Amino acid sequence: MAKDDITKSFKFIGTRPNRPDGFEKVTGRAKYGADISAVGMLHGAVLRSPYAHARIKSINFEKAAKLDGVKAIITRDDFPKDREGEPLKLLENTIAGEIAYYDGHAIAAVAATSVFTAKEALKEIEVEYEVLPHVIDVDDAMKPNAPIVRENAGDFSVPEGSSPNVASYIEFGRGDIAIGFDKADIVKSGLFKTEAAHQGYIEPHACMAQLDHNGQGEMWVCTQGHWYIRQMCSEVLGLEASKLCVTPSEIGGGFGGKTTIFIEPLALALSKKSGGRPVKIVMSRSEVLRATGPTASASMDVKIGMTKDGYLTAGCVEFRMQGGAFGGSPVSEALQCAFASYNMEAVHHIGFDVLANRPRAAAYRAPGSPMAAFAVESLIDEMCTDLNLDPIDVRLKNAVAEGSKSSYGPKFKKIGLIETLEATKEHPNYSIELGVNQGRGVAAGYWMNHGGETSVSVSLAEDGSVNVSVGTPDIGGSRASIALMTAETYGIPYDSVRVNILETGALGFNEPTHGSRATLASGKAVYEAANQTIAEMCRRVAKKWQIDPEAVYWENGYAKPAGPNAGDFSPISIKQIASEMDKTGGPIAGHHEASIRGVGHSFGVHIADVEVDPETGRVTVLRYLVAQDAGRAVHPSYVEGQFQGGAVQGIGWALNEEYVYGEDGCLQNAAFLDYRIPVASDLPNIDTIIVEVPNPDHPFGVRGVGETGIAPPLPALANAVAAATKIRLRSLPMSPTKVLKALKTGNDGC
Amino acid sequence: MNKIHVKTNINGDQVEFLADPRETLLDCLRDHVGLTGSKEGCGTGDCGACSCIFDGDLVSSCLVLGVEAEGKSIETIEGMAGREELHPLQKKFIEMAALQCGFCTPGILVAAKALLEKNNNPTETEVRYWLAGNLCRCTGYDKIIKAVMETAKEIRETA
Amino acid sequence: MQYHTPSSFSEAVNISNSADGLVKYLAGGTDVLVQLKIGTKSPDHLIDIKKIPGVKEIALREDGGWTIGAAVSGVQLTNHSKLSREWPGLVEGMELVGSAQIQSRATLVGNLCNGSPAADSVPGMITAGATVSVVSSSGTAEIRVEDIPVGPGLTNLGTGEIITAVNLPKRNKHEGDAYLRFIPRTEMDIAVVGCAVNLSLENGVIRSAKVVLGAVGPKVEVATPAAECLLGEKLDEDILSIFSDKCSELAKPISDKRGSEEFRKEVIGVIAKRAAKKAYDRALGNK
Amino acid sequence: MMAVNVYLWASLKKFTNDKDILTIEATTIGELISVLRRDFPGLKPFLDSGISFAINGELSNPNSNESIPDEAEIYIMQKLKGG
Repeated sequence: MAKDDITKSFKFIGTRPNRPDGFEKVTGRAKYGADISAVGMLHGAVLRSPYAHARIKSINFEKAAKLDGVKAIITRDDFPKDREGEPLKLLENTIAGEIAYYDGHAIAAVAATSVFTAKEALKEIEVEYEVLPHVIDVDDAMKPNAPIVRENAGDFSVPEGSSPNVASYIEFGRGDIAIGFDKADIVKSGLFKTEAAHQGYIEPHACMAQLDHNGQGEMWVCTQGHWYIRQMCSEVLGLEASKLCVTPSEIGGGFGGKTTIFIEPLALALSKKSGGRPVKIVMSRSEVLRATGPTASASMDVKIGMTKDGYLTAGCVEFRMQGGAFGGSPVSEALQCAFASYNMEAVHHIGFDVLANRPRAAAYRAPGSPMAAFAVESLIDEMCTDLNLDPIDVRLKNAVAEGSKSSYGPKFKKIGLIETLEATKEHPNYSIELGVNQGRGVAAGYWMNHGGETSVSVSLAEDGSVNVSVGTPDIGGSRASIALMTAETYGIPYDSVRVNILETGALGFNEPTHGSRATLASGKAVYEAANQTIAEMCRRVAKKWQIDPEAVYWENGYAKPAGPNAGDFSPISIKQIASEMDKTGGPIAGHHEASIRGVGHSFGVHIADVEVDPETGRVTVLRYLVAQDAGRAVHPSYVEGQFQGGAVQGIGWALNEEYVYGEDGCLQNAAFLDYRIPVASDLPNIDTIIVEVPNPDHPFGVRGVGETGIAPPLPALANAVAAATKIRLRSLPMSPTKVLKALKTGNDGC
Repeated sequence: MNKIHVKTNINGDQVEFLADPRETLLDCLRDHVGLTGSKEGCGTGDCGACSCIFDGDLVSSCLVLGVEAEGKSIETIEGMAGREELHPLQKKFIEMAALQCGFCTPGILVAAKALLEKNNNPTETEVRYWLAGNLCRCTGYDKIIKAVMETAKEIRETA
Repeated sequence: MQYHTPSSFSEAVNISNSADGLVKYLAGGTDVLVQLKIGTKSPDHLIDIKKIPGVKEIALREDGGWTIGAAVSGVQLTNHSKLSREWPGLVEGMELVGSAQIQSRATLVGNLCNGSPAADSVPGMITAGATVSVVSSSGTAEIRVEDIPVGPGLTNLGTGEIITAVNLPKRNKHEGDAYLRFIPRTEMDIAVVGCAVNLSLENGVIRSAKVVLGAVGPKVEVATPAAECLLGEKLDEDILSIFSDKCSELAKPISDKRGSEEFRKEVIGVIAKRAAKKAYDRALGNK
Repeated sequence: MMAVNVYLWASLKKFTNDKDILTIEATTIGELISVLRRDFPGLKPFLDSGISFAINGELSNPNSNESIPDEAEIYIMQKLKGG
């Protein structure tokens, strides 16, 4: 990779042009998941379990099938019986077999000529249940004699004698913990808890599917990754992958929650059973909350040693995370993030992935990192307070840098935590004086970021404009960042680039827009593909000039002779090359397919100022600052947008969002009315600092910015509340009920 | 279920459709009139993604029945831009990156327009409270609020 | 479901009395449509009263009081400057119901008929001494607002009985009301607790008081013993503290997803105290 | 053939004769995985469960054709999920 690219000044990268898809999105023209219809289309609806745990003794849909307009009814019997491993878990979570494992678990589905008929049919389906004992809380699930969620669910990693609800176990570390704690002047420990939070995208899941008896089908779906949808649906239904073509709609938010399947196999199966008619399923908000997402709930023990001048000597954590009935909590990621910001000689991590009668956890922005940050950064803050040390200084003393061995092993390459800490320390927010009942909290956060499988193509149009085709859905402005990188590579105007997001049939496999990878990975691949076309254009110009291809170089949209020795030729523009393309050898296109390497780790530091009403326990966020290393901000506005959006999701998780279950194990707040995501009036402006320590392994220095921002708010707010009230809350959310109780009793919430 | 014939005016056009009385105005706009710019995020009036102007009032079209539209006039996101030019709010939202996924955007634009027509000099707090019924999960609201404030300023300056 | 648009209340009563199955009235629809959507109540007949003349009018009666039509929206109330000046507590209670979008549609009568103990506009109506006009096949009656709710989701109204309007008494000098509620967010939540206070003063001394607590019992509760603490007082900190404790003592809340019993008991006192202060300031004529 | 150090989660020690650092002779990731499978059959479910590699600090999906640089430091971790 040409490193001088990183240090050179850019023409387009770092500017803030209008996004290419802005027009469609402000005029209502953009088509999202539920916005498509087809001739002869049926409407699907899903019957869901009203119990947290129940054996399905019988399903009788005779009456429902007789309703006028009902065209197909499916149950688990309509799916292959021979699935195993992950495909079986996907299938089980899509539609229950013998047992319903959570409130909202799909039992059957109907396709009918109208939504009303489909819903009426659901009421006519008779299901006989035998209610089984359930368990919701992660610590309860690990108690002896807890109800067993699924028999023999533990994998190879689970130590003998563990609770039957432990699905997997992980342990790693280095150094001698005992010696580390001996070196410390203070050692503190604590139990920390977080509740499950939902991704909360405003667009409910929606898809329209069509599948013929010969196994050929099509699907239109709102997803972060349509190849994942294709792969998972094929595996679950036993289809040949290439016979299923999946087109992504515009996507109304995902945050990790739209990287897997829920209703999609049901729509395909309904279509097949109704003779190949297209079937559309749109989830209701309550279905979204009951049966998709959320992330895990966590119970976490942390112990940390610190010298009196603020050096961390040792740390150990035991995280227990509940990821629903099929496992899959992000406990290993949480452990990797726990101490990743700090140089520590001795660290030890233990993690349990625990089953409970809840929906299967889906990825949620930096999965696991927010919980880990809450536990570790809260405890470090307590120690800073005890030792009367500045929390940013302490973090600076321990911060990892290039060459540091990460807490989970591998060495870091060039990273920007120190620069980020320094930037926050200098920001005016850090020195504004606070009033009565107000407090300030600081916290750091980390996400490793991801490259992943990527396939793109770039083609030259006949007028010299450029078409870029990628497979990563644009969830927050990636068309703009990819167009900027393309324009930069060619030296052509930003407006001369069109970025298309293609269906599964048109490109090689692409991982979803997840892991903060779209700009990093698609951008890197587009850079490679564009350079192929530039090389080809130089070859064609060399032929024209009858000189060596190496004697032609590319600059600012022109092929030019490399120097006086190459000959005296006038530069030829991309426009001219394109206009002659049909006579010089045909179309010019480039492709790049790879598992993208060169991921840049991203660190963030947040500062929160809050005021706590001592009489009601309400926490008001007064000021908020996000600083994060972006590597290179390709389109700074959308980088800021990622910082701000992540921060506000974290603020919601910290203050009011939670899954509330009744004694019966059913979710009580499956609506936006009571699943309280922040509204505009809850928030101040979210100030941002984009720190740019370029990623040396990316042509433009990009690191990926999407995820890190959700981790620091949880501890930053807990630290701010502690500063305001002198009371430490170790359990989220810090709802007024919990805060007031803590103020009255000193109870930390755990 | 007997359908009811509804004659109404949408974005200046006379429109007729047959509505099942259980269908919401949102259902009718999307399924009978083909205007899918108004979105359903919750169906229970909690998210604002379906915001429309109904006889001059800002409403959640998921909380209005389609049959109530008889004889009324309705403005949706599709009617916001002029023939040649976007509405100043639409322009500003693009310029200031006040959208990420774009799903809540139509509802927020319709709601913000209703505010600015009533008050072209709102405080930031007024904008935040007015838009409290429009959930956005991507942006943290920051750029949305700034874009509305900036548009209001522009409208005042050109007025 | 059949949809009806009667042009008079007597027609509405007739439709209701001759209909089979569940009958619901539609004004703002902000509760009815939600129930329809989530399937908790599926009416067989929906009677839209908005085509009835006068239902969207706010009228000043000859006796100096107000009559507010059954389909008057929150926005109409807020925009009515004279009414807002006279009954700020009642109007702010209505204004707290939902978003700007909801305000265009939601009505006082709808909020009352939904029967929720957490209804934001109901405490203010009760402290104002409001009544509702109810028509039925046997004629018209005037019923105190506090006599309408009987329990969560339940009212005293029968199928053929329809509220046509809310009536407010004449406002006198040196009177003031206020409504405050507590919610975890700043908007878009159902009240965890709510309290309305209406006071009338004579030389700064409280001569009459009415206090109503919301969301701390099966229905909104008139807190007479709390109101009595205020009589003959000038509302200093000591009295506020006694008043606050009294409200907490009177509250009989439950624990649910929106708040614990303990929290509600504590915070109703805080909110009541703040509401009383605000009402007192208003009665004094302070802004 | 060259020997490289392979670091594993400590909880996998029960499959590797109580060692969490293994010295393996391999020139590609594919060879490395084959050797692990051959010498430590207990690791099979782990290797099949979806893993990723950090080769000299660079994280990536497994690529069996990838050459292992001299004296590389290799960590095998669970495959990353991202939001």
